[in-house]
Amino acid sequence: MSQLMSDGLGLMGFGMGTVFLFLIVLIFATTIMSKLVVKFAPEAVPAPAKPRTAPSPGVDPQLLKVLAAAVKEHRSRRK
Amino acid sequence: MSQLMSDGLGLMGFGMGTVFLFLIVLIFATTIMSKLVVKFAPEAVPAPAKPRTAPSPGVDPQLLKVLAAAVKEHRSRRK
Amino acid sequence: MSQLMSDGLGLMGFGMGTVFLFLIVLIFATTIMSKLVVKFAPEAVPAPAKPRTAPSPGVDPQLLKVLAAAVKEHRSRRK
Amino acid sequence: METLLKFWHDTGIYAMEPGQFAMMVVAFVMLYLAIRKGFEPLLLLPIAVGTLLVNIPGAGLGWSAAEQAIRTGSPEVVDQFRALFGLAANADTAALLDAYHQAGTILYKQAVALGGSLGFDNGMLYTFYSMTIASGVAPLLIFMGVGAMTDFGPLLANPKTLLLGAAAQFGIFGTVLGAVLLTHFGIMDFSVQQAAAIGIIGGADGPTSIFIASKLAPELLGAIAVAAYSYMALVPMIQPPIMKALTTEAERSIKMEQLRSVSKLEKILFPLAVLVLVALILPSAAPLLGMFCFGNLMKESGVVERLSDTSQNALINVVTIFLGLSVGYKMSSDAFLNLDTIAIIALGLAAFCVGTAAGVLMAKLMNVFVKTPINPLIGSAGVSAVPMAARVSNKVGLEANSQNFLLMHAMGPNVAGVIGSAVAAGVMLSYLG
Amino acid sequence: METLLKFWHDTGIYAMEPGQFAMMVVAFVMLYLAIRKGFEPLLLLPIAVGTLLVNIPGAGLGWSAAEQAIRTGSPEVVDQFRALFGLAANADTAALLDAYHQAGTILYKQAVALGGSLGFDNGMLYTFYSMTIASGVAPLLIFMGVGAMTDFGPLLANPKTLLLGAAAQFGIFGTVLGAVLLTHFGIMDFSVQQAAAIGIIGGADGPTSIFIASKLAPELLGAIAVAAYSYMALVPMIQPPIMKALTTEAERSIKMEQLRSVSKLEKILFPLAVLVLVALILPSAAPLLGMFCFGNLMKESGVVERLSDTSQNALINVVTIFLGLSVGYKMSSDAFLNLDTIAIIALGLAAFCVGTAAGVLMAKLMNVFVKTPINPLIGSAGVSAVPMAARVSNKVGLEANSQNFLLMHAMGPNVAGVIGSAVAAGVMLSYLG
Amino acid sequence: METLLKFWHDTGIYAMEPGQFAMMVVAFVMLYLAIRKGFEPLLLLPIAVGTLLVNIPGAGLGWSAAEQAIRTGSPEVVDQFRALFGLAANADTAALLDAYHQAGTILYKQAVALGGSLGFDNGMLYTFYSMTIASGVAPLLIFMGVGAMTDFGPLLANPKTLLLGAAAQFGIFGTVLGAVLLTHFGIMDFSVQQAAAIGIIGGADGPTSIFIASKLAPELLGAIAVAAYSYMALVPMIQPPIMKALTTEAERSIKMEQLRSVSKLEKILFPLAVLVLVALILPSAAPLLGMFCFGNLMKESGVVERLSDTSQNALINVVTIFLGLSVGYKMSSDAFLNLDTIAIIALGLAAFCVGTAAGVLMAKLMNVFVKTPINPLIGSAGVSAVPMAARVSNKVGLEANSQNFLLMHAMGPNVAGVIGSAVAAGVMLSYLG
Ligand code: NA
Ligand code: NA
Ligand code: NA
Repeated sequence: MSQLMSDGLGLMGFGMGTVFLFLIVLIFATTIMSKLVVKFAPEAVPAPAKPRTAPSPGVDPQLLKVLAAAVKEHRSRRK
Repeated sequence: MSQLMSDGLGLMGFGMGTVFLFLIVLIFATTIMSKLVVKFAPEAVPAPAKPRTAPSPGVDPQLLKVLAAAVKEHRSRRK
Repeated sequence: MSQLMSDGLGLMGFGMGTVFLFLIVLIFATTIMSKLVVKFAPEAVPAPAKPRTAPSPGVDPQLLKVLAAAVKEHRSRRK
Repeated sequence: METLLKFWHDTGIYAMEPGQFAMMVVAFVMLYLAIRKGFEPLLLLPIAVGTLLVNIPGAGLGWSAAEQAIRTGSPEVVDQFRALFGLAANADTAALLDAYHQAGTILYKQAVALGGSLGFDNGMLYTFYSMTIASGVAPLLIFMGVGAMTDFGPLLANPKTLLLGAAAQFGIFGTVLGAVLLTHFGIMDFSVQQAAAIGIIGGADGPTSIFIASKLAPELLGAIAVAAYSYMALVPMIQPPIMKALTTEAERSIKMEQLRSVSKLEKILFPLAVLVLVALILPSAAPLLGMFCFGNLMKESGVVERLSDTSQNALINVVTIFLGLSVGYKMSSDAFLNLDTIAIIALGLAAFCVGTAAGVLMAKLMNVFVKTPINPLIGSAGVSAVPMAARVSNKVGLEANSQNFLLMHAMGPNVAGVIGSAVAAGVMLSYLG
Repeated sequence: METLLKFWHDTGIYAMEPGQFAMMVVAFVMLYLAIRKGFEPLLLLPIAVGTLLVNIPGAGLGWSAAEQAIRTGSPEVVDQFRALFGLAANADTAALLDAYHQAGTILYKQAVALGGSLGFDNGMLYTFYSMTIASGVAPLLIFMGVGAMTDFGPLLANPKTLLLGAAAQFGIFGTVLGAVLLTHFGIMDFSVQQAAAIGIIGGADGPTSIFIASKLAPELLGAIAVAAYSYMALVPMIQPPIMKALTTEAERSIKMEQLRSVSKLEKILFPLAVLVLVALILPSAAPLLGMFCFGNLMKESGVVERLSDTSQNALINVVTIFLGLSVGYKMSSDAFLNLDTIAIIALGLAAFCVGTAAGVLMAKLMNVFVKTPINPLIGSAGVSAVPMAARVSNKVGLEANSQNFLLMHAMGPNVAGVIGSAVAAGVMLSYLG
Repeated sequence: METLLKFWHDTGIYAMEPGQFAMMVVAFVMLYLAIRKGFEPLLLLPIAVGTLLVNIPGAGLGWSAAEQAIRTGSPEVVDQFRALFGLAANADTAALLDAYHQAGTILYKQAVALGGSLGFDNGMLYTFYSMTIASGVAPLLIFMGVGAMTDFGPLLANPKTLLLGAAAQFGIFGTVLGAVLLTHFGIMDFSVQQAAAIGIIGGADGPTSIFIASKLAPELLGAIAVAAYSYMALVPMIQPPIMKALTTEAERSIKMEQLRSVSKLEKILFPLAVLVLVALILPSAAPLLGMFCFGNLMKESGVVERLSDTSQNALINVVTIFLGLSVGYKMSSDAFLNLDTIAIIALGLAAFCVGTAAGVLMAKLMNVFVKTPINPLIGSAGVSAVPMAARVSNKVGLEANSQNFLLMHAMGPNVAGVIGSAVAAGVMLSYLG
């Protein structure tokens, strides 16, 4: 068997082996992870802190903002 | 006549010649192209396929989406 | 006193000196500038020319544009 | 008069070679496919324009400073390249260009540096190629953006579909073997690196293909990229016959139960789990999967929305423009118009077919062992080509059972296929790099 | 005490040279024009800030690593530059800087590399200039974005207006001749390359001017860029008197018929036709027109909207910021405060006037031959300066006939002028590059 | 078998060093803080992922071409490095790496160039670091974006609050002195450059910290960046106790009068005034303050809104992604897991405390002289950390008097602190650079 053929076969065996190894380990890791999450943090997931986006007090009602944003967006597009 | 003068005149003749040559050829090319299009593809132009943007089934009504998008846009701007 | 210590002290004196010098001069500059502005250009500030954004004649009413912009924005996001 | 003659010699009409003309035709075909047929236009349109530009005779958009110097430099300049390449004083331009193209990395870099130091510039597309593809940066950034667009929810709800994404990688390695066999029987002459780069087309992942081709076989990059994106666009035509041939009507009608909902925390932890596995098992996959997981983590963490948005929009768009044009740099006639390209197109098709079949068969094999059966149609989505392949699974499923919505179930193997081919790419870099 | 003295010597008050002070005044004038008068603020504002920054005494934002090393290096460092330039051991800083500025490309690049290898950094604006302008990338990307914003519909509806765009390029070449004549009569001392770079101001196209100046006469780039953008802003003042002087009231009142609607396919094919013509006739225009047509094709194809959007927005904005700052690098007092700048300003104005006149006269000439007459006011739009010049045509037309809307008709020659000056730029690169 | 063994040796499980494992734990802690605790996630999340990636064993994402060559090159390749570093023929990899890491700028650059010319590539994170941080570009662009987001209105309405921003810089220089003292007493071994880089943490300005650390003490950059961003996130915890300890209930209840409205022209002129002062007094602050004022001018001028938008959004986001990942390059275990890091963390905390105290005390001192008293709580905002510190002032003020809204008043010293620490940075560069 030529060097090339053995390289090709080696790459195949090796490659599929690693792909399966990696993804099977990932199945186990994912499954365990999910079980732990479901057990210890059952959708507790508190809305993560958003220090930079905390609304400043006294903002306008929502719809006004929506329209204002759309208008601004629209204007910046027209340039 | 100095080398510089002849260079300048050469560049002028050459440049305007090429500009006119190019744009005149372009007039003919455009005219022929337009005639062929009008003849063989008279505004047939089917809306070109948009494989990536095909709407997924079961989307919300339009206005809701519009507002949602605007709100999201607005929020991302505020950060 | 070691070279390092004197370097450190020098940097401190020098640094705080420059910071205060800079910001104190800035206080004076700002104050004078504000006074001049209030005196000679009391909120005259004409809306600066916007050559590129001059509205083209015959545009649609505002709300329509707002919604159109939001829709477009929304669509481009979905891709 | 002399000037006029020089101008005439400078025009494209005079200077155009047949190969350049043929490549322009190729470019127009790609434009037709991209614009009229909607074949992955985001990549094929820039690639086509890059192909047009690089084949404009005499414009030199694809020449490095060295090639500019060799082709257009004064005799003294050219002499310096003769000296560098150790050629005789009467070596002509063709011989110099030959020596330049054959030069090893070190000599090649010296030549480009010499051209630059003599005041010649790199052509536009050469510059773009160096910055985006040769540096490896552009495919990685696209992978980051793709990561930020990917939802692993369906995969997390049914992790065993990762196996389908693994099986579909047979397309990659089967094709490697095919390329090796073609060489073995003297039909083609591929090195194992070239075979690997061709095989990765079967990964159905454009950026991965370009990344691997740029590392292992840059001389084939143009053909590989075009084949990869074309076949991704052809997935709705290639896959269904194979899927139907390998499954019974009953199998295709298998209804799959609703996926469980997946919590935010699981989605945050998943890219980290992948990263840790990469670190433990396959460090050579770190660039590709690292950027992919980074993008996904930005999305799922929910705390850096503006970064996630940018990587999905402005950044990936900019990179796509440059990546496409840069692929054009590899679309010169001598690199593209040869038997290699035909073999690449044939092998690429084989890769997609084998991958599709392997995915479907793996699903059938899994059904032997699991309690709740899997519809084997979702196996074909394991080739990735997100989200096209999952839509194909859904469509073929609906044909068999009009109440059978497989889309979400197929998204699991679909994104698993992305990970799978990135792992395959890592193996190739580790084995051959 | 010594430290205090050193600090005092480091301050700008102590170190500022009169030329730097004058350039700061120039910067403030530009800021006033940009902010208060709305003179092309997108470019003039960044250019003005770049001018301010590059003239901060001692900050060295415009110094290459070589200049940093020569000015601030230890005696051993400076000795290495003396050796490189072949200067005597007692050559002072001024002599070294002189040798550095006079150095040819090869020696210059060696000097910068030596500075870098000795651990000195390039200044911020020098870095920006190298990356964006010297590399040619920034003007090309802006041209791509402009292409993506351009609508060739009006031109396609009336292709013969391309002639107007051709005629207006007399502004370019007439100015070249003017610069050459000034030199011939010993008033100035321009090379033909410099004359060409000055002439291109008449193209009324900022990125084209910067691209050509960076290739043919980088030493004049600052003045040329400022003149080009200033005159583009002054189009509403420069053009009307010329237009009125060359036309009768009757001509100005000519009403043009409604333009036919143009199909999507024509709009897709047009940039491709231009590209093919570039390939056949003028390969040296390939970078500029290639990127322009690529941008337009992205827009008109309709299948890569996200790429088109990005090239019209995020990408062109980023490039504009860097391009503007980088032009500042060429705004040092010795490069700007001299007779050349005054000549450039005068010639640039002449270029705009000649181009305007040539466009109007060509329209009148065409009216001798064609059946349906053309309003000669749209001829002036051939200088490009999109869309300002078309608006001027419209406005002057309305003054003559308040029912005469020329805007859309003037858009044809307007965009034709962009192609025309890109062709002119290609000729210059081919003839002189 | 051999291949399998090689594969096993290539895996991370086999090759992971304890230090790399520990750094992965550090990365996960940072991710936890960023995602769950909201600690400056825009930077800490990318830094954490960069830390993960750079510590993947064998992946070499943080290796330069030289390190790649030394670690993985053939014996002939390695011999060339032995020759370059003047090492004996039997010097092993560890000795070579040692020589490489100890090399001065010139030798180091030669080594990297040699690696490149031998065909080795720079690792991804090394490339990002070189492009973004080593070049100084990324922090400057972030500063430009921050400038475009900053409103100097409150500061202009009450310019004397600039003094508070000045006083808070005692945090910087006090910490420098602290670091020097630690060395004086033999506890640590910092150079004055390192002491300065550590002190700048007290500026509470991420990009400034990274900029200065990259110039003065790149070996400490990882720890400094992490400390700077962590403490900025901790401002709401660090400051209130100090503020309360230094003020009486009565002082905290001082009500400040409504700020006057500031005209548009004043806002346009302010960044220009700062720029002129930089030019006159402290040219070495020109890069940082120049880009900052440029950003602010783009915003306030109102004529280049699209540039201002891009620099606040797409551009700053792209740069942030790369900057964060690039900081990871400096997060290798030998650079991070040592006493220096602990000292940096302790000194950084001290810097924040001293700065806070100095700001409050300066406000109290000012109250001795001015008619309308200042609420000393706004003094603490002088450390910058915009807008967190101003919110803290507001919150503590509300606790004392529920009708006392200090937010806008605190924004003055808050943005003054940005200018103050940029000035401090300029002094450091001028004094030590
Ligand atoms: Na795949
Ligand atoms: Na023009
Ligand atoms: Na600060």
